[in-house]
Amino acid sequence: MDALLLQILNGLDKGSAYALIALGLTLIFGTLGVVNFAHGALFMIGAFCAVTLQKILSLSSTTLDPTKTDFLGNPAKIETPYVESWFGPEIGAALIDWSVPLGILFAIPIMISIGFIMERGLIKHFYKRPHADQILVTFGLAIVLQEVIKHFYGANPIPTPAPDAFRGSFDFGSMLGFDPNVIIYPYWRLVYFFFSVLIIGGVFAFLQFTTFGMVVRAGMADRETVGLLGINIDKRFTIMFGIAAAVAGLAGVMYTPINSPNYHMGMDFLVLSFVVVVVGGMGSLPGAVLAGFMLGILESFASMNQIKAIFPGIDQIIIYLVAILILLTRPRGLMGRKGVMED
Amino acid sequence: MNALPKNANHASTAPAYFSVWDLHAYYGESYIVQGVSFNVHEGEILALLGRNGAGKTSTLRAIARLDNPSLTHGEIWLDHERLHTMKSHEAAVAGMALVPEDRRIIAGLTVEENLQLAQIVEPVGWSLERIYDLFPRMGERRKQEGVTLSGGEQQMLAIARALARDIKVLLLDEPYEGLAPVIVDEIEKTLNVIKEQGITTVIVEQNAIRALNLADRSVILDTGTVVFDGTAKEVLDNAELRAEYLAI
Amino acid sequence: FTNEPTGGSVTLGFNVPQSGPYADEGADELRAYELAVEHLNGGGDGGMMPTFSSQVLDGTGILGKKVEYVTGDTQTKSDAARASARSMIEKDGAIMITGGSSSGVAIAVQGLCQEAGVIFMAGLTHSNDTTGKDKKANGFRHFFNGYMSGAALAPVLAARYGTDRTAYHLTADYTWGWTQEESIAAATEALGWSTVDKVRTPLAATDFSSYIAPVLNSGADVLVLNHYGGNMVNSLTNAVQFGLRDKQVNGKNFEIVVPLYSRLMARGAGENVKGILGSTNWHWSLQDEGSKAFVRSFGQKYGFPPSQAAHTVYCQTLLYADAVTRAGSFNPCAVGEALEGYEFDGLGNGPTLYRADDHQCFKDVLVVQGKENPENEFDLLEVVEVTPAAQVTYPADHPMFAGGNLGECNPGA
Amino acid sequence: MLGLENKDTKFLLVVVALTLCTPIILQPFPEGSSLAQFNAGYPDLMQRFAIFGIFAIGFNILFGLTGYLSFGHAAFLGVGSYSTVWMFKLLSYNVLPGLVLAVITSGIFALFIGYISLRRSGIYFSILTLAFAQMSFNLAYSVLTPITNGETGLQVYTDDPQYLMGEGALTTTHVFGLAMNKSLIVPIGGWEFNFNVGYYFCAIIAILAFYLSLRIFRSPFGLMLRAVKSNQQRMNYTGLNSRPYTLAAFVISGMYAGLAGGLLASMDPLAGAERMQWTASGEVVIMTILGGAGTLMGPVLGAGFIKYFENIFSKINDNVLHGWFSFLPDGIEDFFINIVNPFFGEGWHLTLGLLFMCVVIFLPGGLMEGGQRILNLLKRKSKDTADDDSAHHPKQSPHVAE
Amino acid sequence: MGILEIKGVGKRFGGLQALGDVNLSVEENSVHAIIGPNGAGKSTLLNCLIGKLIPDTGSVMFDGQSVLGRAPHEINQMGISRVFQTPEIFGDLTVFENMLIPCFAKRDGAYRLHAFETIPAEKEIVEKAEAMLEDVNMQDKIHMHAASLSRGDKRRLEMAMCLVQEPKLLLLDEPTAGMARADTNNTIDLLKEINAKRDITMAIIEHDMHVVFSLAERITVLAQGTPLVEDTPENIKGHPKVMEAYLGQTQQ
Ligand SMILES: Nc1ncnc2c1ncn2[C@@H]1O[C@H](COP(=O)(O)OP(=O)(O)OP(=O)(O)O)[C@@H](O)[C@H]1O
Ligand SMILES: Nc1ncnc2c1ncn2[C@@H]1O[C@H](COP(=O)(O)OP(=O)(O)OP(=O)(O)O)[C@@H](O)[C@H]1O
Ligand SMILES: [Mg+2]
Ligand SMILES: [Mg+2]
Repeated sequence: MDALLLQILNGLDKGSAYALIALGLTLIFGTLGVVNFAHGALFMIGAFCAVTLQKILSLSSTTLDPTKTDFLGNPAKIETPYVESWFGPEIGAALIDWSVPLGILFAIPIMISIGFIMERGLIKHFYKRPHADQILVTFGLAIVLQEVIKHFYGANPIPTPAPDAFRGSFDFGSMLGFDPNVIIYPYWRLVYFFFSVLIIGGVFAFLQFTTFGMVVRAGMADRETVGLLGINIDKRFTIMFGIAAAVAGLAGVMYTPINSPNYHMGMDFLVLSFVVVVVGGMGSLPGAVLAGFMLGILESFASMNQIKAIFPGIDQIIIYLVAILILLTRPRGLMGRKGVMED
Repeated sequence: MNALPKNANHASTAPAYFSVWDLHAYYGESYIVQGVSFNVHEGEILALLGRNGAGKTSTLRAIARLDNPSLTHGEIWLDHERLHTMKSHEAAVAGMALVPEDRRIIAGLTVEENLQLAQIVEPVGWSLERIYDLFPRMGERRKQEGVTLSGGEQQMLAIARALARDIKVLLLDEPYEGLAPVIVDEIEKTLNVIKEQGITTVIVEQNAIRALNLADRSVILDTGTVVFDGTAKEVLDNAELRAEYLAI
Repeated sequence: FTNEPTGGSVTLGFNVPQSGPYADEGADELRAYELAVEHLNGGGDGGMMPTFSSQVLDGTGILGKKVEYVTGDTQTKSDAARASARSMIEKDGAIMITGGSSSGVAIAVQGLCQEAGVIFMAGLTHSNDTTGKDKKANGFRHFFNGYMSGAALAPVLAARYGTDRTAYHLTADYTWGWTQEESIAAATEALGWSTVDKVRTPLAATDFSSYIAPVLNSGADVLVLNHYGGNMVNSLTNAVQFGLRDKQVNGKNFEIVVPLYSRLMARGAGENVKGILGSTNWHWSLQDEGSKAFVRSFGQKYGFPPSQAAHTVYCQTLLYADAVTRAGSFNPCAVGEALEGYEFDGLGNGPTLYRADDHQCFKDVLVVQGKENPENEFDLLEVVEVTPAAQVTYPADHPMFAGGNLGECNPGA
Repeated sequence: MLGLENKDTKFLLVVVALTLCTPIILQPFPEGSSLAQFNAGYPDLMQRFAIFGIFAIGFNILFGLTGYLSFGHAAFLGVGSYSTVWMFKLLSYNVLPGLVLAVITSGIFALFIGYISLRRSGIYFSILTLAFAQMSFNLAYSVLTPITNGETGLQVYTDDPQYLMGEGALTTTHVFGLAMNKSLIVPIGGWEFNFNVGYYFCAIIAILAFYLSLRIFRSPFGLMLRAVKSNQQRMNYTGLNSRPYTLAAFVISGMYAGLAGGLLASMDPLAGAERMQWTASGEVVIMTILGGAGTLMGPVLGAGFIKYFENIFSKINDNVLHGWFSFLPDGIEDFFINIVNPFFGEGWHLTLGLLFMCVVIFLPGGLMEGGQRILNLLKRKSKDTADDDSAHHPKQSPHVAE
Repeated sequence: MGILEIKGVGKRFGGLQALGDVNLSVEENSVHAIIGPNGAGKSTLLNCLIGKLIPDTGSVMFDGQSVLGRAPHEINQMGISRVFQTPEIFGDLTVFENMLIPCFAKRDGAYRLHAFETIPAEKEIVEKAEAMLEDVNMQDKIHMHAASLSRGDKRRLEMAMCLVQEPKLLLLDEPTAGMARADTNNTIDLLKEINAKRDITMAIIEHDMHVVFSLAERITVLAQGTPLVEDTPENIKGHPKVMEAYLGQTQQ
């Protein structure tokens, strides 16, 4: 029982990562009809926004300390971050400590502009092209973005810790009356979970309670006719793309304390998020979210020793297995709409 | 105010309200619209006729500033505004409306949403109530998905959608196609209502007699060029002309 | 023999990961190779050449032939690595292939070199199999292996954490992970520890939370992470996130062990490595003459200290050149013979033996710990103990290494 | 001839001639010149051209004709490789039994996966195939290690049974005693041409594979496959069951992939699990689109293009760059090297990514279209649409009212 | 007994009863017209015949066998072809290739692979396809991509594709909509000829009364999902109920 509860909790935060990435992907899929293989790269760039902000905040002035030597025997350098010399050591240190949450503010304008540039410069020429072409061009873009990041940040993961206040974990089990140490849960993962619920809710509300969503959906079904009704659909597509990029980016920013970001983290998530989107059903936002959480939780269950003992290696394939079963029993995934991406 | 096109018009000396001059348009490399010109006065109905493949649809699409066929040469003026430099959504704001030949009801949206979509951008025309008055069946089906309507219902919805905007010129591509005779009567009545409102209309129709009865003037196309431009009555009276280009 | 150098130069093939997760290690290896070539050709300060016990290298290349090199990308995939190595052999006429940053790749390329008849000097490969069941006459390994990690680490663990510990293993689910898990478990169990569970984690896993969460409840008080690279960074980060290190189990502090450390990877885990024990092949803070010379030479050229990967491949390049010179021939069989059973000193890690039976190198192994107060960004690990070579030496027919055989040396065509 | 129309026969002959002369064509620069770096006429790469050509040709039968985008074809490549290596381990180094088994097992595998996946279409189909392939990859990498030798890849060991191995038989792969790694090296002037047995073995099979696909493209079967792509509804209402057609195409292309996998193992007897990873499946998709999906030659070109970059560009390191720019004064030399450096050597991915983008953006029909344009420019004839390949070039369906 | 017997067929879409209780019998070799206001359920009825929809109630017998529960291609193989209201053709193929496909389907059944024949070698089929294209006056568009045909031409192509199959029952859903008058007349002649010469039964939906009255031997008028009257053309013309529900007053 406690083991199950534990894995449900773990699944929830894994699921919130999947759901959040899949949400951005399906926004573009479902509304613009574009298969965006660069979505993982956007997630990665979001994460690197946090890294960059951390680097900027820790930019330092260097002084030489003759009492110490570095590995070559030269006098050692002492670095003091500028923020500390400007705002005083305490505020400065706090700023650096809070660089991930601050990264959200930093990432929003950057991601939206990247989304705009990407859509205007590239994607818009591909609305009418076959999906295969879209895949190839966005895949090319993903490689380019990755390599650029690798060029500047290297291939190794870069530690980007959460603020001190959110480090560590709390004993969730003992709150519920279980034995101590049975169900522990890191603070930051809780933050991530609530954050993703917030973003998902926000996006839903935006598309549900504004005409914007309807227009974009209509534009995907038939751009030409929407244009005939006086609507400048291009502009709205651009905005949509910006939003999707921002969602992906924010997912990335918040993910950095969970796992240190590296340049190919996007590719690691890409295939999985496609599976999530498709299992959820093409073009369905609730479907993507549902599938994200479902697969996250199932994956957690599959990693339990008791289950691995019965089916060795099940945790390696569970997601794909579930995807196959769902697609075979439900033709369009969990909540897919008819006719979307079926050809 | 903008200057008027150089070749004023054939039929009258007053400056035309809606004027198309020397349009040339291509689908990729195939040259389809080969220099079409005509004028329509305010409140007038023009019947654009011709055989299958004559280029009627292509002409309307070029006028509506859709991407395909691409307009390579020519001018389009509506109420002193130059449509030929606009994109389709700008032309729509300028008062141009096209009811396309396959109706183009938007999948995934209900009847009502299809109509609401037309009213997102100013200027807005008829209110939903007024539309449902004219087309009671649309009111009954307002929550049904638009594409599941029957052919005739879809045609009504397409016309209704055009009226939901405040338009200056209405381009109708085969509005009677696939409609029951009663409905054709009904739509014809609607078109007469529209005519009374003073909305300038261009109608493309295979049912030439009906179109000509409704229209004031007529232009006949053949292989992308204008072969006749005159009053509707002239066509109705000229059996030779009808036999040659319209086979009626 | 294959690719016998005829002109005034000889070509070596440096096959390193340039893309994928180990690209930074690959880049560091390449730097070391370039440095080695420079030194062999008489440039720079000679690096470890003056400290090397064998003094036959004189800075005029190898056997008087100028050393040239070609590079390729292994992509950390056995297929791609073999393709790249084949093109070096077939197109560029490379006479020796070296490099790599994972055991799968090393074993695959070693097999290829055996078939093609060139010498293979393995780079980073820590699996027992490389010189165990997959050993080849044409292949040599300078790096240490899983068994040695266990043998070096276990006594330190026992000394620090006591002998009545209960360990929980999380293991990357592929051959390297398994051999390391086996080695560490065997070494710690020999000192009285027990192992509650060994859990395999999927290769593609990025989030280890669901594997880590049950650890505390399992009765274990030590978590052993048999992970490398990105897996290691993530599993360690997750483990610390879950607060494992702040917990008390069985009345003892909960501990985490990362048997195979690499400084480059440790950097990715940031603060989380502090105080965590592991083993490593070499570290730049070593104070013997060879290491100091190498760090100086590398540091002056590139501005930062070399990694263990850089050290390994630098040594191997020198060793190969030395063996050729001593043999007086580029013939792989002659070179192999010169390397087999060769004992030397002065390349860091103290006196070293290339054992003839399995072509494994035996030298001191370092037990290291994440440093609590690093002085600079390279100062992440501190050496806790230098385990003497004798303590990590095992018989050539040790069961963990059984099954393969070297075969005949193959000089190619 | 050979059941082909005249035009196609000519086309086939050109392909045959090009294939046979590959060792010469790919070696345009004299040895020792600074451009020799760009020569690709060495056995490994030439073999790869032929093998991945086969893989892409097969993939194109499915994707180019029916439009079903499989993201799991690498699984068949892997299955083919494993089967072949197992034959080496059990029988002998003769490649023929291995290749036969590779085609059979991959065919059976494809029948199974295809039967299930083809119940869905569009992206749902793609994800089903992807899921199967990823499952195969993950299992091959870990749980199935006894069969696949996991991470390292399946190899032949000296203590393998090799029941049919005679005394003194070759210990490298061969066909009836003709070793695959044998080469005839012909130096002419500054050039050096490498005529390799393995390459010609692959090349002949590739030509057969190409001929077969040509026949399929021109056959009623090929027409039906294109009809599936165009309008499956209409097909059903015309009395045709599209499933057997798509399944046949799927199995055929799976067998091509298996054959390619078998050949890979025959040229280099190791079967790595990465061959089954989604990136490998993605690679063949990219090859096909890059070259021009639905054209006959396009996929082969695309395969060559990618393999060339992977093998040649990744090897251009700083050292080589210095060699190129050494004629410049030092400061300027460094400046140039700093500019081009990110694109070569370890930056080859970046160059490849940029090229993908350029090709798709500027040549919507892939490299084939580029070739067509150049040809048209050369001919300066107004479009002669009935050109060899363009007849089956998928025209984008026009987006007009229909 | 007619060749097509529809008994008690009903179909609901959510809250909408699209077909009520349709009983209809089509005599072999006759031309039977179904007319009715828009939304009466005519196309829905055809959809039930060809396996696109499965009716909620009732039975459909064709040639003594039930069609319900069969896949579309099986129904077609029984001898039913349909021309759709919006043309369904193979847009990516040329006009000629469009014609080949029904020819193969006719000859080989639901599938046969033919992977190693070439198309020109199939002389008979090629000739048959060409002859049919000539019949519908499309011989000069033989190499055009079907997607770039004008709307009227697409209709003619689709009709040719159905006719070349020589079905026992041909279902025509507004075959002349949007067709120029001259072509409409040609089509009427063509259909008449085919009906006479090849013994093809036809069920035709059409709003153009000229077409209906020139072709049909019997007419069923459908309104709101139920048959209103079934009679000969002469009787239908003056039928007051039909006038009110469908023809309107202005019909000449
Ligand atoms: N997308 C396209 N690409 C190429 N050619 C096209 C395209 N659409 C139409 N055409 C061609 O343009 C010509 C004119 O077509 P258009 O649709 O304008 O005719 P129309 O007068 O509307 O005929 P109909 O009465 O049959 O609708 C036809 O010959 C047609 O084949
Ligand atoms: N899939 C569907 N879902 C919901 N309602 C549907 C669906 N298909 C058809 N309908 C409704 O069923 C009714 C009958 O439609 P049908 O297409 O059969 O009419 P029809 O007689 O062919 O009309 P027309 O002459 O205009 O083509 C219409 O009111 C239509 O809106
Ligand atoms: Mg038209
Ligand atoms: Mg209908």
